[in-house]
Amino acid sequence: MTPSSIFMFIILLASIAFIVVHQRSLAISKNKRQKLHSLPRHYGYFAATCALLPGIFVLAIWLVFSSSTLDGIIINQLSTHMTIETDVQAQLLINRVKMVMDTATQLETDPNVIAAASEYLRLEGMGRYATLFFALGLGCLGMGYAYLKTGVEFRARNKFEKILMIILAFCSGIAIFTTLGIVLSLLFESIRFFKEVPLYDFLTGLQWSPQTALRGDQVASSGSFGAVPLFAGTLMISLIAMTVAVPVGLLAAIYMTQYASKRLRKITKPILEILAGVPTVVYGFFAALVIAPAFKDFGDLIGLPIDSHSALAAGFVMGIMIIPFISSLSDDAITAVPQSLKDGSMALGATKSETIKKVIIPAALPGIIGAILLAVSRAIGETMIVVMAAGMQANLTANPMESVTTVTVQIVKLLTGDQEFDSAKTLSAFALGLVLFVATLFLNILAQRTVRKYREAYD
Amino acid sequence: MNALNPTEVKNMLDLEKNTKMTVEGLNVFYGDTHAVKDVSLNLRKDEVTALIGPSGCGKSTFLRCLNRMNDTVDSCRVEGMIKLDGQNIYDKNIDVVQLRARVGMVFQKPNPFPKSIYDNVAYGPRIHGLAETSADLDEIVATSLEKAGLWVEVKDRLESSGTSLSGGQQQRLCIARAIAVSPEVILMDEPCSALDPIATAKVEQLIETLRGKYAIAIVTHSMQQAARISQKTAFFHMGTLIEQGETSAIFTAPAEEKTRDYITGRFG
Amino acid sequence: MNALNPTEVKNMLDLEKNTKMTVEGLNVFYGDTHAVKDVSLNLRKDEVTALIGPSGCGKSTFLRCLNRMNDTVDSCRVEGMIKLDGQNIYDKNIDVVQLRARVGMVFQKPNPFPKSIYDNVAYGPRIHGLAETSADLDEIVATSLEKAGLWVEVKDRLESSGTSLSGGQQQRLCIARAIAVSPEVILMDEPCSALDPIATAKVEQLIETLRGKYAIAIVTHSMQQAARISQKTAFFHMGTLIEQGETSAIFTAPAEEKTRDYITGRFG
Amino acid sequence: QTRDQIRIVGSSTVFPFATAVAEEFGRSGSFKTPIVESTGSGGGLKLFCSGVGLSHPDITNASRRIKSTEVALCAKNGVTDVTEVKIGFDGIVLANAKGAHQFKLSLKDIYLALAKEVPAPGTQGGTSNLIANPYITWDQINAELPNVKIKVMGPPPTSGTRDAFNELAIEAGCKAFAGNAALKKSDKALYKQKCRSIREDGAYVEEGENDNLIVQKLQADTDVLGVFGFSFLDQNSDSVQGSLIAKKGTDFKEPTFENISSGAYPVSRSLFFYVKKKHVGVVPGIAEYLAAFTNEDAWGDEGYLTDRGLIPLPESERRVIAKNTKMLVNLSLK
Amino acid sequence: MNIDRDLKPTDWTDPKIVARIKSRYNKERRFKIYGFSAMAAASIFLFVLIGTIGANGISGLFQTYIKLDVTFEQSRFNNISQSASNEEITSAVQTASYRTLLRNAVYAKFPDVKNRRDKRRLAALISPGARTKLKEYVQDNPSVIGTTQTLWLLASDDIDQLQKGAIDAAKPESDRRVKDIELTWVAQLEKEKAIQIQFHKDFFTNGDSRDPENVGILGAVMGTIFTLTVTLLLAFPVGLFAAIYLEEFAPQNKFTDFIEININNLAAVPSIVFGLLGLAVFLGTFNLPRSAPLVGGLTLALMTLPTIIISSRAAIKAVPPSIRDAAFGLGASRAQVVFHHVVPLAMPGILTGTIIGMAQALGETAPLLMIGMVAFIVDIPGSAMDAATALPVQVFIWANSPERLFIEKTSAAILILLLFLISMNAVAIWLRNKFEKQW
Ligand SMILES: Nc1ncnc2c1ncn2[C@@H]1O[C@H](COP(=O)(O)OP(=O)(O)OP(=O)(O)O)[C@@H](O)[C@H]1O
Ligand SMILES: Nc1ncnc2c1ncn2[C@@H]1O[C@H](COP(=O)(O)OP(=O)(O)OP(=O)(O)O)[C@@H](O)[C@H]1O
Ligand SMILES: [Mg+2]
Ligand SMILES: [Mg+2]
Repeated sequence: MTPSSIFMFIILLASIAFIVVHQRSLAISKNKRQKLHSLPRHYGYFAATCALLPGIFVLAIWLVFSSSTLDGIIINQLSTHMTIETDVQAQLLINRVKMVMDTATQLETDPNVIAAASEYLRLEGMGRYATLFFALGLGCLGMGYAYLKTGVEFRARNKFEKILMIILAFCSGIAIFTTLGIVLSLLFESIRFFKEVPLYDFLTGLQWSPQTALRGDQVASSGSFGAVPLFAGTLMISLIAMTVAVPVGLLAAIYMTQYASKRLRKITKPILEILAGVPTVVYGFFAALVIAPAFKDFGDLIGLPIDSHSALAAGFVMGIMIIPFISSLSDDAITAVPQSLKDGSMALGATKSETIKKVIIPAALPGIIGAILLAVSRAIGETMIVVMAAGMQANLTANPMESVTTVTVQIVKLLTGDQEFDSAKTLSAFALGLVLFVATLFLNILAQRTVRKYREAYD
Repeated sequence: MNALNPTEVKNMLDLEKNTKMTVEGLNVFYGDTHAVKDVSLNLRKDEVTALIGPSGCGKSTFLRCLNRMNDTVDSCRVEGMIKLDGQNIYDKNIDVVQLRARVGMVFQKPNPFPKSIYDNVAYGPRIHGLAETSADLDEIVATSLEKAGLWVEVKDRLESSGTSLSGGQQQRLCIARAIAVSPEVILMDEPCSALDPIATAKVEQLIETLRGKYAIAIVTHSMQQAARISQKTAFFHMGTLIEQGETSAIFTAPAEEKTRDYITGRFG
Repeated sequence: MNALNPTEVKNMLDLEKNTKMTVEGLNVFYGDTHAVKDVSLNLRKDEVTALIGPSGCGKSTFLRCLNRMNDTVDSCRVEGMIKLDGQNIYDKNIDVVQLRARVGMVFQKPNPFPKSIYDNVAYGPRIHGLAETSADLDEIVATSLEKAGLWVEVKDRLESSGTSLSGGQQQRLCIARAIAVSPEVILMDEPCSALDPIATAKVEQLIETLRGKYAIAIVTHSMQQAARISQKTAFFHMGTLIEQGETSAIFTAPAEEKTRDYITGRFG
Repeated sequence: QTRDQIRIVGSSTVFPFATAVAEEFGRSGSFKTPIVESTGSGGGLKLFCSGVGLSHPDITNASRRIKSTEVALCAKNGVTDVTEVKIGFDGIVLANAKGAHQFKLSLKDIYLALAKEVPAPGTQGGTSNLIANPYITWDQINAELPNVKIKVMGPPPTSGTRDAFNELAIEAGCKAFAGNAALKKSDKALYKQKCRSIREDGAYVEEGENDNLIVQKLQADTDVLGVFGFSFLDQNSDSVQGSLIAKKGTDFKEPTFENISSGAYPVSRSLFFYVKKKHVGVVPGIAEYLAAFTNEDAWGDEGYLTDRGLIPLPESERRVIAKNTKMLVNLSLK
Repeated sequence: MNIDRDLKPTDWTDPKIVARIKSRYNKERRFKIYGFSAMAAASIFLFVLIGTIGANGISGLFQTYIKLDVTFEQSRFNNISQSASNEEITSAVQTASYRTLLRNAVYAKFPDVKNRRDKRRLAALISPGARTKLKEYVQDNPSVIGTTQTLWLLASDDIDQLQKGAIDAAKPESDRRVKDIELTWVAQLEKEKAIQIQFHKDFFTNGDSRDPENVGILGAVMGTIFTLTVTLLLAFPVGLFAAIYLEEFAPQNKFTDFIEININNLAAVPSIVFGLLGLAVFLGTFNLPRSAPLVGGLTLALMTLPTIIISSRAAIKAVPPSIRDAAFGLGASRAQVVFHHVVPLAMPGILTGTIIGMAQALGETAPLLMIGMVAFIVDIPGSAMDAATALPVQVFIWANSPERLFIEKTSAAILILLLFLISMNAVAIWLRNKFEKQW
């Protein structure tokens, strides 16, 4: 009796409930020669729901609480045979018990453990039957309720639809939970971080070197958490990316919407879509493998010292990544400009490019600006390209040929190296995440405002 | 062949002199749709010509051929001859930019640019380089707005956006914008259909004052309007020009059955 | 007070008996827009009532109140009393679903579901559980299509999509669909405005045959159409019911200046 | 949850060896292949010592010995029975790109180049004589070295390589000055602090814990020296070269397999891993994994780990350790 | 209305104006060229990207193999006889040292090599992965025990790189990883036609490995499949329901607005922040196992949810109101209108949005790094609870490995990833085109 078979039973009961109540409502409508409020199947649906929901609820409770309860019981029993002092010991014992249960391993020699394993199996089996019993029992009650309710007056469809609606509403509430989860998970850790490193120092410090000593006897760098070099690096790379992406993306969008023939559009649109679909880790690999060395070689050729992990290379590739993003959003903004404005300009004898430059672009400008803002927020949050192609070392510089690091790189670096949940080093990753979240949130809200404005202008 | 008498000749010459645009055997296709079928029609400098007919009969299409606005529709193919002052406008060496400046157009829905009123009117003169100095430009803008009967209403708010005006004002602004490049012909495609009765009346009045200075062609759905403002009327049906003539004649004694049915509301 | 004479009483009772819907002091608001202002009007079982008036005057809004279609518009607020067979349809314990089955509606643009012709017609009976067996359902579909004058044209292709029909056929399909739930009232909002003259004629003919079986209210832009098919006409202007009465009376001797102006094409 | 898969964390230096054994172990069939994460020695020990139980790793690799403080941390969290397995040697090399100048350095040179504070020129160190490191180019330290800016990329403090480097190179160089040596006797804590601190003015660049990246960056910038384990040099011998290092004077030794194994190369260290005894028999396969690691096929003179750059222990030592490992002898720090 | 002023008619033959028109046309042409170049540039980027990766990736699907005579001495298999029981055979096959078998085979091929160091080199010609193959081979054919078989065995990565030309034999010996003596061996093998580049199908069936020649993509593919399945099972129904609710049922109020703002913002929150969320919530609070596709799937589901909701809403919105009116007019309840008409009609759009969201999730790496899906994992995961990596993470891991051959392997993995992506996008485009003009 596995949880999934319990689930199947519950489903079965729900089906039965549907059939029974459906039949009953059919019978009622026949006997009384009176019209039911809802269709027979609505009564069926309602009954099925009444049978299903309590069953699912019981099963969920079992799934959530069973293992801790059973573990406790088994430990209790085992403690009569052996000394179990700590929770940890208990946990390890349970693992041994479960290994015996799952794999019937021959390695286990302790008879107590083997006995406990069979006991565990027995209890678990009992628990599952109890679950099944309660699930089906409550389900039957639900079905009975629905059965009794079935009648001419009862508005089964409305009731059923109401339940449906609650489920739908709950689903849309998940977005809120997610945001809440993000904010809370970032905030808690960040607050702990800011207890050690003052917020002001974090936001204005010019020195970033988070590698603090882990133990007392270790002599390491003193650790400083001034995030300005990270912000500067992030901004520089984003700026380079935008310098590549905005003109190319915008011009491409203009060409696609205003000049390209249908056939050309048919070819190029998928190209841009593929470009948009390429995972960023691939761009990162491409940057590290092709672009960065190429830039460096080019620098050597003309006598410019370009770092092998220059901001330029990372920014350039990020720019490529963002081109389709900008072009598709600008495309939308441009096509949203009503044809009548274009006609108005053309009818005055303006050439196409004059129309585009003087009428279409200004009219689409809010949308385009919104697109650019969204693209910036994307660039700021982009991770893999910079992890693979930008530097690791915080470096406060204005020279794009040097290597700089970004907020996201540092988050990855801090969290994939060491994992401990109390040092300032690890916590600083969450603080950086919070900064990132707030920054992109701000940009998004701004972008949405601008975009909404131009939508209003034409709707 | 009989000899012509002097008055007749004078009339014909007069006609010739006053004819601004001539259309001969015009056929227009959108892909496979034959939207305008073998239409011939003249526009005279001193008259307002109204184009009427049920929806989809090709009025707009016809109108948009006169300044080659149909060039912007990919699938559109135009056959036949359209002459502006005797020159075929579909000639290869005709400059579309110049043509459209000479043949202005006003659309069904007022479509001011989302710029200031001033910039709306100045747009045409600027792109064509019609004003040497900014004083010239001011002058052009003022005159155009005045001609469009909008000057008094907007002279104190030239900087506010064209879209902030009311519908009727917007339509007159569009007319001013067309006038600003000193066109010779003005085409109007249902210029009043999006306006309320009062604004409609103002625009009709404006058309009346413009008559004589520009050759005007106007598409309208309202027979009443056609009767009020036009001197010539052309009735289209399913792409064909069924009948044309003096407005008064068409509305009182149409030659064709279809025309009569239409203007008495039998169909459409 | 004078005593009523028997014929008068009989007439009044007759009137009472034949009145299907009564509207009293109806006011409708969309947010701040007051779209329908204090309108009172009766629909009779044995008549076609035409609602005319210039665009935006509130005809559609009025019509959509009669089967509470306006409930689907969030911003819409309805005040006043609408009774169907003496029962207020805006009453709390009225079931909208049932109401809409009793008061059917046909829209301006034919809107068949993108399903088969059969399913289009069968949809209403299915959701209301009107047919016990599939033979019943077949019967309902066939009868409805026949009543809508479409049976002959589609009986061999009931499985093809409703959208594959011509515009006129689609509109008649929509009427059949409405009939299939055996409504008592049918509301039509410019049912012919998207149709060509021939299709229009067919639909008008159909309305003629339906008259007497259903109370019918029809919104139309064409005065000719109103004159052709309706027995009562109501003229709306800017949300107000200006005038109502026998169609023949309204079109020959309107009591109000506005009505006269409108039907003679002075505005609109 | 139950766990039927060994979880290993720890040093990036030991990572290639641990993964190689893990893969072999998985290949041999009866158990799942262990999951190995590279977290650095310090981070690994911290995770390892954070508790007993299935959410904590079973084994941690370290490129240095566990410290008494770490043992204490372990004990505090109930991780009391730990078995230490020494697996071999690794040399720490200072390397730069092939084709650039090959450095010959004494430990003293390294100390002078990289310590936070160094004795003022002409003095023998001691607290009073220590000044902030003034050297900018190598030839300022030693005229025989090239006139190249001092720039060294090395691992961060979490790495065992860094610990060992501090101890074996910097501290050893530091001790060479009489004043500093005297300090050791008078104030041990201060001595440690002075002799093991690395400069933070940009000459020493911390480069994450992934040694591979350093190798790549050296190729890109030929003026830079990198600090990493011998196995990485061995893997990348076609693109980087190790500097010669002398314990004293000019007795320069190249970092080679033989020199490290024999102890002639001064900056070499032992590699370890640590096993949580309480997990043995709970998580299946730990004992077998240990056996696989301490098998001659793996860590022997001709074992496959030598192909990956591990420098084996002397055979006699191996025999003892293998035996102890089998018996899960408790760690004792002496 | 008074019109006393008149505009002066434009003289279109004025040379100034003629010149101006000419220059305007030139500008027009230039502008068009800019636009075209921008589009061409974007296309060129794509081709360079795919070209570079494709060139490397294709060769990553091939490996060098060496032909050797392997003697399966009975003594190495516990001296079992032909008549041994199945269990005996299995255990003998299980415990035999294939390493020694292989070694002896290579030594036999080059009997002249005596030096210890060279012998080690010799043994290193063959990849350790060959052992697994050999074992499987014996498992499948126990009858070979006691015989000598000629087999093609996987060569090590250095030899492979040499054969593929990535190692330049002309360089001085100290500058290359393959030494002179190995070159002579390879030359001899070549003469005997005993070395060959073959299609390496193990790449599709192996898990990760330390040896680049031996790595396979299956572990990552399975990890991705489990992850995406979890994502899809969660994100699709929840996203669809949320979209339906917001578009069709939600009252217009502050709360709904708040949900909407939330969704729009979530759509643009950097993916790494979702990784932090997963780390803190799923690993930290719910104590779900590290590195598990379940956690990855949950995290990615939260990440793709906004995409799915937004595109589903757009699709639902695009269903013409006339359809809704028709159904309402017949007396359908709101739920009936939605589930009978609106959702089926919007389904192509919803599916398109879902596929695009899933494609996004497929390519996502950063959040997975945060929840420990970056580790050395050899075993092919068998469920969503087993430790696993995913395709893009595997790309990241391999891209950061020093061995040369990993560049090819990374590229090959990327090709597979792109294949998945492009086919998903193609389905989305097809769906969109097929159902675009329905009404
Ligand atoms: N861009 C186009 N592509 C294809 N067909 C078109 C296009 N524009 C118009 N048509 C078709 O050409 C025919 C004539 O259209 P046109 O717009 O000229 O009619 P109209 O008389 O202006 O109608 P209305 O009174 O509705 O404006 C119609 O059948 C229409 O469908
Ligand atoms: N959903 C809505 N929200 C807000 N205002 C509306 C809405 N629907 C209609 N209105 C407004 O209510 C008024 C009456 O509109 P209604 O559609 O009833 O006019 P109508 O007489 O049917 O016009 P037409 O002949 O163009 O169909 C108009 O001013 C219109 O702008
Ligand atoms: Mg038109
Ligand atoms: Mg209406």
